Amino acid sequence: MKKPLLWFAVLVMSMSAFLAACSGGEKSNTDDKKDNAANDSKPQDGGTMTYALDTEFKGLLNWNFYDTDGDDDIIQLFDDPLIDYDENLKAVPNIASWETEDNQNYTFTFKKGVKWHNGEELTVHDWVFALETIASIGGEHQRWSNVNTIEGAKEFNEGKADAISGLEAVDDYTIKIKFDKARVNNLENVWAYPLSRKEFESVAPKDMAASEQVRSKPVGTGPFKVSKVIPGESVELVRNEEYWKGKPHLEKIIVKVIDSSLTTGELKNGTVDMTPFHPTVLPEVEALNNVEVIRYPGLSYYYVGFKLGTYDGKKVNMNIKKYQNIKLRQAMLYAINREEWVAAFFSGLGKPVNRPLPTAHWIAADNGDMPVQYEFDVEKAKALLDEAGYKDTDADGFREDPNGKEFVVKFSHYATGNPTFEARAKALTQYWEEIGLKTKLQMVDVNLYYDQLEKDDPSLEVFFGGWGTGTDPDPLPLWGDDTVWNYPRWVNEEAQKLLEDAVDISVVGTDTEKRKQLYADWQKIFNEEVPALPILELDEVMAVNERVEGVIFDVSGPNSAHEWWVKQ
Amino acid sequence: MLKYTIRRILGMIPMLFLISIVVFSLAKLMPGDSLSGEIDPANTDPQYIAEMRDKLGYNDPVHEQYLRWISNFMQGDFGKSTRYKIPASEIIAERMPNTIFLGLMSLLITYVFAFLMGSYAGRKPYTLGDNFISAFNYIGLALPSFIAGVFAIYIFAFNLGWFPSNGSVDISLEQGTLSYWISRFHHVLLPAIVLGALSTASYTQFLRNDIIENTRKDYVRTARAKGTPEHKIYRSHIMRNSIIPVVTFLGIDIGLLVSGAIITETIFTYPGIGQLFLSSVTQRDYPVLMAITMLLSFLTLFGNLIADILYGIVDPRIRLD
Amino acid sequence: MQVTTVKESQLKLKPVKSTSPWALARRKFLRNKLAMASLLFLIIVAILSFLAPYLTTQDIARINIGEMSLAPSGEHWLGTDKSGRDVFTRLLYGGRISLIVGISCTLLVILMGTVIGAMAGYFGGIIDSMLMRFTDFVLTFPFTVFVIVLNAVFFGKLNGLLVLILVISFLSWGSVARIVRSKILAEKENEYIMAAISIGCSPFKVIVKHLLPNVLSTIIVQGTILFATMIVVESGLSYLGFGVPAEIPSWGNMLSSANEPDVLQSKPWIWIPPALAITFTILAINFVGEGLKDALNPRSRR
Amino acid sequence: MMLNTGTVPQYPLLQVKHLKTYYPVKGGFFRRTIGNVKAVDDLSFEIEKGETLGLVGESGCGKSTAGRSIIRLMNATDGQVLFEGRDITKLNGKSLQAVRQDIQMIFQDPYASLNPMQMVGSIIGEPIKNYRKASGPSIKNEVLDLLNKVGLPDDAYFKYAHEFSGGQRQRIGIARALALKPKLIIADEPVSALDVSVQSQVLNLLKELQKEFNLTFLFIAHDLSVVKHMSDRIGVMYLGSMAEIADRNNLYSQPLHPYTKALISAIPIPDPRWKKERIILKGDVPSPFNPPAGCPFHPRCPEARPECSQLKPALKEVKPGHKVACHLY
Amino acid sequence: MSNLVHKEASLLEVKNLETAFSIDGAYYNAVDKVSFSIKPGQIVGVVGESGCGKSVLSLSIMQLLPKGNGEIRSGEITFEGVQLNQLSDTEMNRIRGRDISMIFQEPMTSLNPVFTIGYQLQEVLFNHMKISKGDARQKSIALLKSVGISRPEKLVDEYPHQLSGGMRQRVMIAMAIACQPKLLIADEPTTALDVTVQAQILELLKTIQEVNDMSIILITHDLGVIAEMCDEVLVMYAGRIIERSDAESLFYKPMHPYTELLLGAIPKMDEEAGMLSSIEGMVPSLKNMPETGCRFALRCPKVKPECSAVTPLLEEVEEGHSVSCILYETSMPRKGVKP
Repeated sequence: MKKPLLWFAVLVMSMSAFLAACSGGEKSNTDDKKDNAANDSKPQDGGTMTYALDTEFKGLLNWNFYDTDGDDDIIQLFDDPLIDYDENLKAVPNIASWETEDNQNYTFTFKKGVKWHNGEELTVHDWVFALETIASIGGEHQRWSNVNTIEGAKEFNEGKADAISGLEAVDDYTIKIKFDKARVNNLENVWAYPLSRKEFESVAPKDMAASEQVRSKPVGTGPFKVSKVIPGESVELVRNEEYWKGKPHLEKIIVKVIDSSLTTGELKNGTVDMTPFHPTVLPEVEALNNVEVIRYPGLSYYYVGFKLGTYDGKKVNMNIKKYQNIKLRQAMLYAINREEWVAAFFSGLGKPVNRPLPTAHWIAADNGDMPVQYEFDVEKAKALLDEAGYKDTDADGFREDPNGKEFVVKFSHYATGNPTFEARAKALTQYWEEIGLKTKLQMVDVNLYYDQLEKDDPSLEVFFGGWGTGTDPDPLPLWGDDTVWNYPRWVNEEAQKLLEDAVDISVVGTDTEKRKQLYADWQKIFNEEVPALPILELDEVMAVNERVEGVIFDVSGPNSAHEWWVKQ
Repeated sequence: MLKYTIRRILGMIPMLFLISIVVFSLAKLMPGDSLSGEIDPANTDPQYIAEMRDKLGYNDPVHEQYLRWISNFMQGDFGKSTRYKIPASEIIAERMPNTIFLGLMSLLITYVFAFLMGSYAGRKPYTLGDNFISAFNYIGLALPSFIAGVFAIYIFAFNLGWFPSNGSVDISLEQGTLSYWISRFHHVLLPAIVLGALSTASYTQFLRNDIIENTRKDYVRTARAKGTPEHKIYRSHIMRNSIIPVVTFLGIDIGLLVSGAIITETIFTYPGIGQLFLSSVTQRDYPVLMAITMLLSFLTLFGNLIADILYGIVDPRIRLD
Repeated sequence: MQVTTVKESQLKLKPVKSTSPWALARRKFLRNKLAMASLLFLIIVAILSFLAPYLTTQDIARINIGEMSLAPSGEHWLGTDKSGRDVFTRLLYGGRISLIVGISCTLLVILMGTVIGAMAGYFGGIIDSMLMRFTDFVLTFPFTVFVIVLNAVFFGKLNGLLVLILVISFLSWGSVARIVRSKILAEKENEYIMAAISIGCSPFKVIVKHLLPNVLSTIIVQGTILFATMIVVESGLSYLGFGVPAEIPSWGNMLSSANEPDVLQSKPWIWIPPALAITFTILAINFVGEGLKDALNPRSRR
Repeated sequence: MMLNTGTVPQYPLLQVKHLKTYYPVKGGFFRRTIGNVKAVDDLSFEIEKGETLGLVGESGCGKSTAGRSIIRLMNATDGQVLFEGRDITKLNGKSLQAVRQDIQMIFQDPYASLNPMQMVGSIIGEPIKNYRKASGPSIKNEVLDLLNKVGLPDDAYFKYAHEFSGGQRQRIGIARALALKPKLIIADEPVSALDVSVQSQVLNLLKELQKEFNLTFLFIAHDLSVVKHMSDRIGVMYLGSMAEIADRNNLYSQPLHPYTKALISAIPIPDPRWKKERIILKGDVPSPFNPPAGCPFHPRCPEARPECSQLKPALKEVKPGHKVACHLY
Repeated sequence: MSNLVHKEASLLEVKNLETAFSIDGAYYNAVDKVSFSIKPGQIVGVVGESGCGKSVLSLSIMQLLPKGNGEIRSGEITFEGVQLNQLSDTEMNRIRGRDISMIFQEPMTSLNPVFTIGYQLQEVLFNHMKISKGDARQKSIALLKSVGISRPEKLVDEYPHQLSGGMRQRVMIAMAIACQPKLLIADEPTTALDVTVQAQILELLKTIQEVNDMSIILITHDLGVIAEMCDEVLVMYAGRIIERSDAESLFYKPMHPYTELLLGAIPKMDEEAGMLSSIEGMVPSLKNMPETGCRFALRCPKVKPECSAVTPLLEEVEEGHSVSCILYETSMPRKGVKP
């Protein structure tokens, strides 16, 4: 999956384990995961597994049209991507393997004998079909940015060409793709999900999303086939006997939606075999005798941002004074007991980080290499504030700003139905009050929150946020000087240069080490300036009934479901 | 009667028209740009956003937007769900059967129980059985549905394991088979009881008091003076009069049930209109939101009409013309 | 007619014992044990809630990371919630908000309903039909739906509590207006109203002095029902997350923690107290309402 | 007081001329008026100062509506009500209030005509308060005086209506009507809800009071014997209009209108030896919503003629002081 | 018709009937020691003011007292030799509507609003005889015709609210005479009706009584109706019969002071208006009824000191004329006082 960024608010509500990871594919075992497959005897065939979503799925059951995690979770059970990612989020071949010399021209080769559930063989034409479908819809399709980098895609979209010139199907199993220019991330960016021509040939691209081929009778190439869809409620999948990686063990998988309040009860009763859950219930889930918790690194992190400027639609301008003092920002990070906070509100399912990237990402620098470590230190925080001139001049117990005026940290947090949000936000303000900063907490409806952040609403000064990243590591869309997603509106010329260089093929070529070094330098600058206080990165958890075997998760998601089995 | 019904239905039109204005205005007033649901959030090109705004008509004068919406609405085009990417009417149609099933079950439970308990208590007031029923009623009236729902799940689904705590049916069952329907029934029972508890209690009470009151009526004395046996007096004279108000509640129930389903369906993760409505609010899915609101307003009006027509049918004193 | 001279005895005349209908109703109510017990319970709940700041030293807002989700104990009678706040303390504060919302909504609804209903009922004609059309219109709004939508519209723009009260009240007065109107219409037929007009009372005086006192018993009984309903409405909306803003403790907000998977199942001390508080309060209000209905009904014997 | 009776002796105290009071009947979805109940339809009579005019008729004949239209508890649709020579049907606001001071009403239902929430003292004192700026004690004295006049004890002052029997309540109602010293009292079925023995007490009281204060009464009742007992002249109403009006002895001994004859003959006489020719009318009084054309009585009239169904007869004086609306005369 | 021959067997015989109502747990006699009898074909009037117990008396005979509230405490009600107050509900049901039937004061509320006239008429037929539906319909049409209803075929399918008060009372009468009962109890049958309609109904009752030769107990407060209809009259006051006589003797020679005053209180058409006689005070309520003595003593203008000590018995003073007042000494020595 290629959607590079997800709003974290959405993530938190849905709490999906699969979040930004793109697929389930062949996995090599990694050390940090619980693998119970090894302990037991040979896998047994048959049986039904129930997988619970704690958020409603929309029913757009096709890679090419989905946009939420719930649908994603289901699709990956029945459809395989062409390209997979390993535990370091590096692209690895799945159905397709590739070659390139210059990062502009690629040759992809498909495995033979991969069949759609409708019996047709998967060929490169299905991929072309998918790319052309998206290109014909163009800007209204959310994946357009993953297609428009192919040479000729724009012309095709505008109707100037009958085909995308950059696509050349050599035979049924080989295709050459030419991109409009060489980039470091052309491969990660390109849309690598085919669309069955046979299923969709009679449907106009505009109508596809609403068609029954997407909603109720989807087909894929994956280990399971969709046999029944009850919209908004559950999906039944049955074994794909002809799965190209081998016959799946499970006979049936049932995916159903349950209210998150029912998670533990359902797990306990055995009516749910596998489900992601909210970190706060970790102790309860761990206490269940019949359930094991699989914990694996996630791709998301939380931060506290400061509005340092505004966005004029093209450029970020750092023109708001209140939080420009770096020492003030650093002090506020020193003041937070992140260990305690994570333990309290995330059941310890997270680690404090000092940079705006999750550890699991290959471009992440080692936490220890960061210049400032921000250990919880109230005295240090107070000293920094003193240095910066924030002193209590009127003896009311709170510090005034260097000019002696009242200083109030206006802190905002998004609100959903989840009552812990208020508590965790409140806890942060309490840390700041400890060091003498008066704070005011504002809970903002989540739908309004990101809108206001984008529009630089003056009511948001210090704000809580989170990003979940995708497979593409590039921080430029988030922290560049020309993007609306740069919520803190932070500009640093040096940092900007580093980010630009890291994606410049003329600078880094195909050398990932060099690219990683540039990112590490960027992270150091961020670490010192803290335009946003990195708080923690989150581990993902999955509750699995102990009768279920063969399930493996890593940062990119679960292993292929055909390896899962249940003890009978 | 037919003439009356037609006239009443015609009379609903201006009311619905006014409501549509209110609904439209509210949707416009809702915070958050509804664009965010319709435009690819990853695409931040200002030109693209401006184009989309124009294309989707967000720059037109409000009254034009309204006219477009209402004329589409009247042609059955409720707009496209910004969340599901399919017509709102389809989403609603998908969920409707579940809510109807829940509503019918709830009505059935309500009326059967209210009838049994109410007629017993009314016939034997101030006895032990009546006191039991009264106690039940007081609890039913005092226990809000969301608390009842939470308790019901806690006790009957988790601790006793008698009922499923979510969903509308076991997906692995073949549609249309007996076990499929049993499963549906099994799933709907708990939410239906919770949804109907309040009205069961109040109808029981109502029926009981009405029976007691009717027992004292002159025409009952007349029937006794005619030598009509006591059981027949109850069965025909008293019950026939006592069910009149209860039957007319049926119409009003239609609107109330769907509103009540919002909470019940959410608690029981039962995929119906109520749950859809709530998620549409939180997700700002305006087309669905507006369609459901209009639908519920219509149902309320329709329910009132049904109530009046039923009244005309069961009570010969009311003439509808 | 001549005015005769005042006799001494006449001036000394004093009422012995009030036999006003209100006094009779009060006496009858005081004899109703269940209603009195319920009233006592409500008074205690109200006193405890409103004196909460004086009864407990616990800071309801402070997050105590060290004391999260503690089971009931000597120190925390009802345990602590997931933010380490004392559940008992929050129950008291929550009661305050729930009761305030309940009472404010009830009073507003009664006020709006009575004014509109009384005007429509008394003046009749075009005023009546216009007001009643409007009432029908408001009554057609599906209540829950519109409260949620309206609350979402105003969320964050105004004080959340005030918005909630206004929105609920605005959508609820219709039924009271209808009841008051029909009651006024019935009462208006009584000859004492004609007598009041014929002895020169102004319409205002007729409504306020003659009509309202006689429909007041209906309004009072209606008020108790409303009060219970409003508490349910508040807590239900808060439970769904559309009611009282999350940062303010109310019974509904407290109960919404039952939505959290761990709380419902394994931390019942967090959600059962507000659930019971709501239930028992409503039960008590209903009993008081029944008692009032009985006491104010001149025909009831008991 | 705005009107001075002394200067206009040529006018009767009250003249009702062609009074019509219709109630609209609403129907259909939009509650439009689809017709009228002609409760009072062209009614004329007059009352001289000091006399009692009895108005008699069966239920639904419009006699109560007539009374209420005169005191403006209802608005007349058409016609005139001249009180001391002045039309009061169009009065509004202050001038209407002023006229009401001179016309008072005694109501039928002793239970419904007293505000249950008011003390008796307040009920009787209220009209005085409405019209006069008087101090509390002086009003109280007046009220106690009125209580004595109607035969109630002083301690009734602090009691509530529900503590009294029907007869006593009716006395309270009478005291209230007397409080403003009105020139005309409209008594609308004042005794029909009372038992015979109590009825006689109230009738006697009214007679005494009339003698004492020289009151003028419009006495409305359905019981012809009560009306005859109380009145100087009697008007018989049928379906909203006057069928016959005459001196009471004339009316009784020589009734002209067939309806009057039937009415008188229908009254049960408490004398077993009284054997009389009884005229039994057919059917019921027709609905005033849809009154018959022509003479309203013609469908039941034993002496009906063809022209009776065509033309509504006018009220005409056949003998001095004896008017009848019938084609037979 | 007027027939006071004592030897003739009574149709109904009431002896020492006491019917009490419970108020706050205590019982108070609403009908106190009432005895009388009715012979076949007789019309007996019961007259008295409201609260005198005349309706309770009729309900006692019908065994229709409100359950759990009023009950017959002692005495006998014998109808054709059967003691009614000993019968079970089922047995009584066989008599009600067939042998004894009743019509009530309020024709507006006495008919069930949701059933057709035909249904309600046929119900009494089905209760007491084996009859087919078609016959029952024919019979009900015939009955309606017999009470003077002009279009009975249409009326059987109409609902009570479509009828005027007089028509409804006719329907009630039709229902009451459907099984040709031997006794009809008419409780204030014309009070709610207009005087011209009252005349119609009274006329009808008279005709029916003659045709069917049944007995009627006519309960009313209107002495005029009594005078017109009745052979014999019972005057009730505060739950007791204070005077019993044939009609003529009662009106021309009232004995009890109450009867006398009552007659004087009625305004009369043929007399000049003067002052009416009036009775001071009012009937004491059940709870405040004097324990001993004459219940009228408190209001009686001819009261003597012993009136409040001695309870007078109903004694025959002249032939066919009994009175319960100590002013009238009888030949028979007065026995004791009432317990």
